[in-house]
Amino acid sequence: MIIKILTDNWQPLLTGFGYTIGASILGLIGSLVLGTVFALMEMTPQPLIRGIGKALVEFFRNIPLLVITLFFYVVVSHVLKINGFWAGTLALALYTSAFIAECIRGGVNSVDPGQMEGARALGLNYTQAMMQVVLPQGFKLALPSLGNQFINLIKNSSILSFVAGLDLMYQANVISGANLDPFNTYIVIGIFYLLLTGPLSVVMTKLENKLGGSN
Amino acid sequence: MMLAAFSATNLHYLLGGLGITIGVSVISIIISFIFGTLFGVVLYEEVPYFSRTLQLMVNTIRNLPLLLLIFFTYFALPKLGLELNAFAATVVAMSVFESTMISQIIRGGLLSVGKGQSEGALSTGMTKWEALWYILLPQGLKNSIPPLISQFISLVKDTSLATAIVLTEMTFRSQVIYGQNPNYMIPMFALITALYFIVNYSLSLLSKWFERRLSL
Amino acid sequence: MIKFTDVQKYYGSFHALHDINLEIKDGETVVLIGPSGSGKSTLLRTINGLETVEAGQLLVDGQDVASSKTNLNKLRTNVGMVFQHFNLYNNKTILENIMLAPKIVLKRGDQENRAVAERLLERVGLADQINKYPSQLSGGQQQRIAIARSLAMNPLAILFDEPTSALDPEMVGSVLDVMKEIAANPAYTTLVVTHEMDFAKAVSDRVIFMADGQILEDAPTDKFFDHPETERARKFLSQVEHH
Amino acid sequence: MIKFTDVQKYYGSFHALHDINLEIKDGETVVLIGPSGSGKSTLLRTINGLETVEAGQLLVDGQDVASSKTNLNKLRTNVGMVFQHFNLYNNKTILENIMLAPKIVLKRGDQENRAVAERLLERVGLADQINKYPSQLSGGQQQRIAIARSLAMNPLAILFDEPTSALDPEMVGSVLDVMKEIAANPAYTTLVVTHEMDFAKAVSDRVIFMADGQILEDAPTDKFFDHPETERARKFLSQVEHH
Amino acid sequence: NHQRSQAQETDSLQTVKTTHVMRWGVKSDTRLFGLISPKTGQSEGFDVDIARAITAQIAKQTGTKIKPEFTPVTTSSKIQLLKNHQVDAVAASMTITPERAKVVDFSTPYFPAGQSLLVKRDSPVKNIRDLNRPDATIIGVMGTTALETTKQFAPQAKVIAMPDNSQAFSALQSGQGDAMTTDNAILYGFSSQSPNVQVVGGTFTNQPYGLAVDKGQTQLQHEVDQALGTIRQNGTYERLIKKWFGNIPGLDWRELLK
Ligand SMILES: Nc1ncnc2c1ncn2[C@@H]1O[C@H](COP(=O)(O)OP(=O)(O)OP(=O)(O)O)[C@@H](O)[C@H]1O
Ligand SMILES: Nc1ncnc2c1ncn2[C@@H]1O[C@H](COP(=O)(O)OP(=O)(O)OP(=O)(O)O)[C@@H](O)[C@H]1O
Ligand SMILES: [Mg+2]
Ligand SMILES: [Mg+2]
Repeated sequence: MIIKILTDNWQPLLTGFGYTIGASILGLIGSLVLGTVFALMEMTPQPLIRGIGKALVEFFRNIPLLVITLFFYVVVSHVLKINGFWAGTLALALYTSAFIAECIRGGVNSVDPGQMEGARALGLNYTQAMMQVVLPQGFKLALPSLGNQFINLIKNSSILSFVAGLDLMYQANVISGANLDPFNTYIVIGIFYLLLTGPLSVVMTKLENKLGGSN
Repeated sequence: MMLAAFSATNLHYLLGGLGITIGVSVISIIISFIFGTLFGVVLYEEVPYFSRTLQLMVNTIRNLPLLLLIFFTYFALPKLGLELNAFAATVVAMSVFESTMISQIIRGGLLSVGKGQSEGALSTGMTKWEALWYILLPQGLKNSIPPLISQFISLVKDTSLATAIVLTEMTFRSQVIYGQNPNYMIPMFALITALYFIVNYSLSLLSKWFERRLSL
Repeated sequence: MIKFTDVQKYYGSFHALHDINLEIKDGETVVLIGPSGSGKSTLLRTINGLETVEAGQLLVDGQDVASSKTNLNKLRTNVGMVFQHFNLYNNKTILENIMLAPKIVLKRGDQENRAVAERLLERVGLADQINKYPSQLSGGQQQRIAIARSLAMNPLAILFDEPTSALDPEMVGSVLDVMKEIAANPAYTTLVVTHEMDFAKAVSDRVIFMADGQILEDAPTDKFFDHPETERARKFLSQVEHH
Repeated sequence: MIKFTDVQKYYGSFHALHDINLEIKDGETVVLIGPSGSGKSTLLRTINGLETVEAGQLLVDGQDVASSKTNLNKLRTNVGMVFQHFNLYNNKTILENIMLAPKIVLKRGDQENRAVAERLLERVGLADQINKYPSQLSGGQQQRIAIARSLAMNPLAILFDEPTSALDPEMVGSVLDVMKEIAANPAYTTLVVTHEMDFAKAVSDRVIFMADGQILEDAPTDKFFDHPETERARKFLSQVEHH
Repeated sequence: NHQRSQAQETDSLQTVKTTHVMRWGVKSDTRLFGLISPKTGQSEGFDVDIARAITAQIAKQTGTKIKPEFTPVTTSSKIQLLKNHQVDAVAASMTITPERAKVVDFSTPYFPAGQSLLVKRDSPVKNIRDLNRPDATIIGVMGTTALETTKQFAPQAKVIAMPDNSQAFSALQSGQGDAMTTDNAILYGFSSQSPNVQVVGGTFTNQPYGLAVDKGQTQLQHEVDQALGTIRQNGTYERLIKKWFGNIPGLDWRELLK
């Protein structure tokens, strides 16, 4: 049954797999960049920038990804000509960046304050101490939670199916609408998602144990 | 023109959707909290065979998109004789998915209590389960409150995915309303964004309040 | 009371305890010293089954700790343990900390339980702190509560694992005072891992010196400090008494 | 070198330092003792501006630390600090730890920088560890690296905040040896918070005794230990030397 | 509930009679056929009214009390729900096709639909042939037959499928494609609502709608067909056509009765 679904639909499945991977990678890059910017904004001593950073993060964390996606798809697309794939991917990057910002901030906050003091006591200024000593350690501490965000991002890319983003979930609906076998079709699609998220989650667990163990 | 979107009829309809959103959320939160805690304890205690099987199930489910589980529950489970309407299917899918997420949180909370607490209890002659019940669980649950609330916020947001199986919750209803007139789009987006934000931000303030209290 | 015969302990492939042979008699006070990582804590923790042993025989109060038939929970009510970091229950008050195990393990009645707890708190000089939480007390106070918590179970033996090394120097004295009283009491068999050499000299009957998972010396206290037999022990003593 | 005049320090409404008046001359070695929470660390940390002072005047090397015009980063290059928990940069190797501040603050050339670092590592007895990371070293080794890191900036004064109290007892000696050498060197003004009374007696010129945020005694070392003037100091000494 | 699914395995009509409920799948997003009204929260439209009339008629035929009950379905989910017995029958602007006839049983046609094009008023597109070029994008709805037929009539154009009609229409409005294609009646629904779009080129296929029951439910299928015949004769059908299609600019409702 499952084999038949694979052989009958290898083309849409492969397309879907490709679009899901594409959206995930683009989403990851976008959200890492944006998330780091948000995190730095949230940590600056400058109150206005800090306020804006916090507000943006809170905003995107607290509304559903679907709402952001639909907004891009039906409203923003009037202005920028973007199709479902790009609407979904942009929404994904924006939404995820709020979580990434929190991970990075959490990582930096959990660096022993003695590290900052040690550097300041030797005459390094705040920026030097941050860039040379604290931020590199913060990133490392944030790695496990960043990894989890990446897994969430892959799963959340299924949002593209709402806006005809051609991803795996979209193909699942097309295929099961045609073969009337949702049971096996969704299992096949589930396996495809696990192919992406499973290994990553194993790596993340290992990493968490390793970092947790050495501290 | 745009303000016509906020007619009494439309608002009444949309708020009904908010009711469904909250209803699904509350029921799913209760169910998944109970099962998530149970699973979390089993994962933490490393019960032979049982914990490994559970871990495999948990890892499988939490690595799948929730949307897939919703579709599966609504369209595929009837093949196994389990027939659910859109509301029940959403509750079931969310409870299964969130239980696995919460089990990881509870396990983490228990781990964060530290080995010393359970060794203290064991060395006075308490059994493993007595130590768990009297010492570890109270502290572990307390440590889990902030991440649990974040998870509940996710859950509230994720109810919008049930739009896909025509559960007439808030996001779906906003689409019905702006389906009447494209001019209603922006007002509707603004309104549901505000409503989701209010619900979830209240939850996150609650979480921050707990965090502050716990750190004292 | 406690008897090790050819006991071996492994952490994975790491051989943490080598051929341990050791007997501690009822009422004895024994101090265990040695460099960091030498296996002192491990040895102590095997006695109440917090660590399992892989080979050899370990009898405690006549029961074989290594045997799966032994009820460890029961055994532990007879063997108290005091940890470096106190390990008081953070979610319970001082009084609850002391009363919890007697209540659920020994099924001691509420009234008696409370009377015992109060008497013990008196004895460790903290009768006025019963309703506080551990985090509200200093380290020295917490450690004295932890000792009272052990005593509340009426143990035959008490194991101390560096009970003063996490304390501020001024707090050490009050804890050692309580320990001295216990050591002097013939009702308790006392085994102490410590770096406090003055304390060891003052209260112990015997000293066990460990290094690399082995017992290198086992001698009466005076003899050990005056004429350590091994080069390793001499070097260790010179280091810890260096300043 | 360092001069406090009526200095006050508050944490919120808590008055952490009361009316501090104190002068420390070039090359002097001063030990600061007192019970936990008495404000020793706070006093030390005001000297290099890690804590701000709310009132009074604090001159370090002629500059007013309290003034917003003072370039603290510049001042800190002249005042080294060694912490209880070492605070080595975990993300850098030993060599990088030592070379970072001279490179980016003093703009010292690579070759010279490395030569200085190697000479200092030699001096603290750790020349063979340059490419390791801090987590790969023992506490005692880390603390000696931290001292070398301070020395690399060619400071005029070095502040030590309980540099040995986080160490295993066997590690203490090697760190104290390095500190003795620094204390004996008239090029450095040395201020040490410590509970090691033997060390204090051996190396310091003067002892400052603090309690409750105040300086209660300020006396030559011999005089302080032989005839402490206040009851508080006598009690303190009896406690820490109790065992 | 268990009893219910048991019964359905054998005979939907029997279940309908014993439970006194006939469960219809209807659209929630299709103007004129099945569109949720914020006022009532229920779908309203021609399909819904037909389903009511058919249910009432079957009640008469079988001499039992039967109430209609409505579940919203999407174009892609309606067959699933029918096969899963989550509904007894579907009245959801569903085109009769040989493919679908393999898995469900259709009634006789109840609405004469055909595929057409909806474009913005300022669009140069006049008919389907204008779209047969590689840089043209045609918006369809997932699971509809229009996707296939469009590929036949304009093989060079790119066709993208949206999850439902309203999203397809949003896509057209926001310029995701040059034209939206689906059944004429649905497109008239949008054009009656939004003055900036129009239906062009007439119908280029003949694809009438049918009511559907699960494959093998011949008893129920017969009852539905009989009921449909009756309401066509007694004027109910005409009244409903007039009610829903009487005031659509450019459409003569009498055409639909032929
Ligand atoms: N759970 C464990 N898993 C693996 N190795 C362990 C474990 N516990 C202890 N060890 C190792 O066993 C050896 C002995 O440890 P132990 O804690 O008994 O030493 P110790 O003499 O008490 O040292 P210290 O004075 O530092 O407390 C050490 O090398 C330690 O790293
Ligand atoms: N950042 C801070 N905020 C508020 N109170 C503080 C802060 N740092 C120190 N204190 C308080 O100031 C007082 C003096 O603290 P300090 O650390 O200087 O004491 P200390 O003499 O160094 O003690 P110890 O021997 O324990 O290191 C203490 O009561 C402490 O609780
Ligand atoms: Mg130990
Ligand atoms: Mg201090």
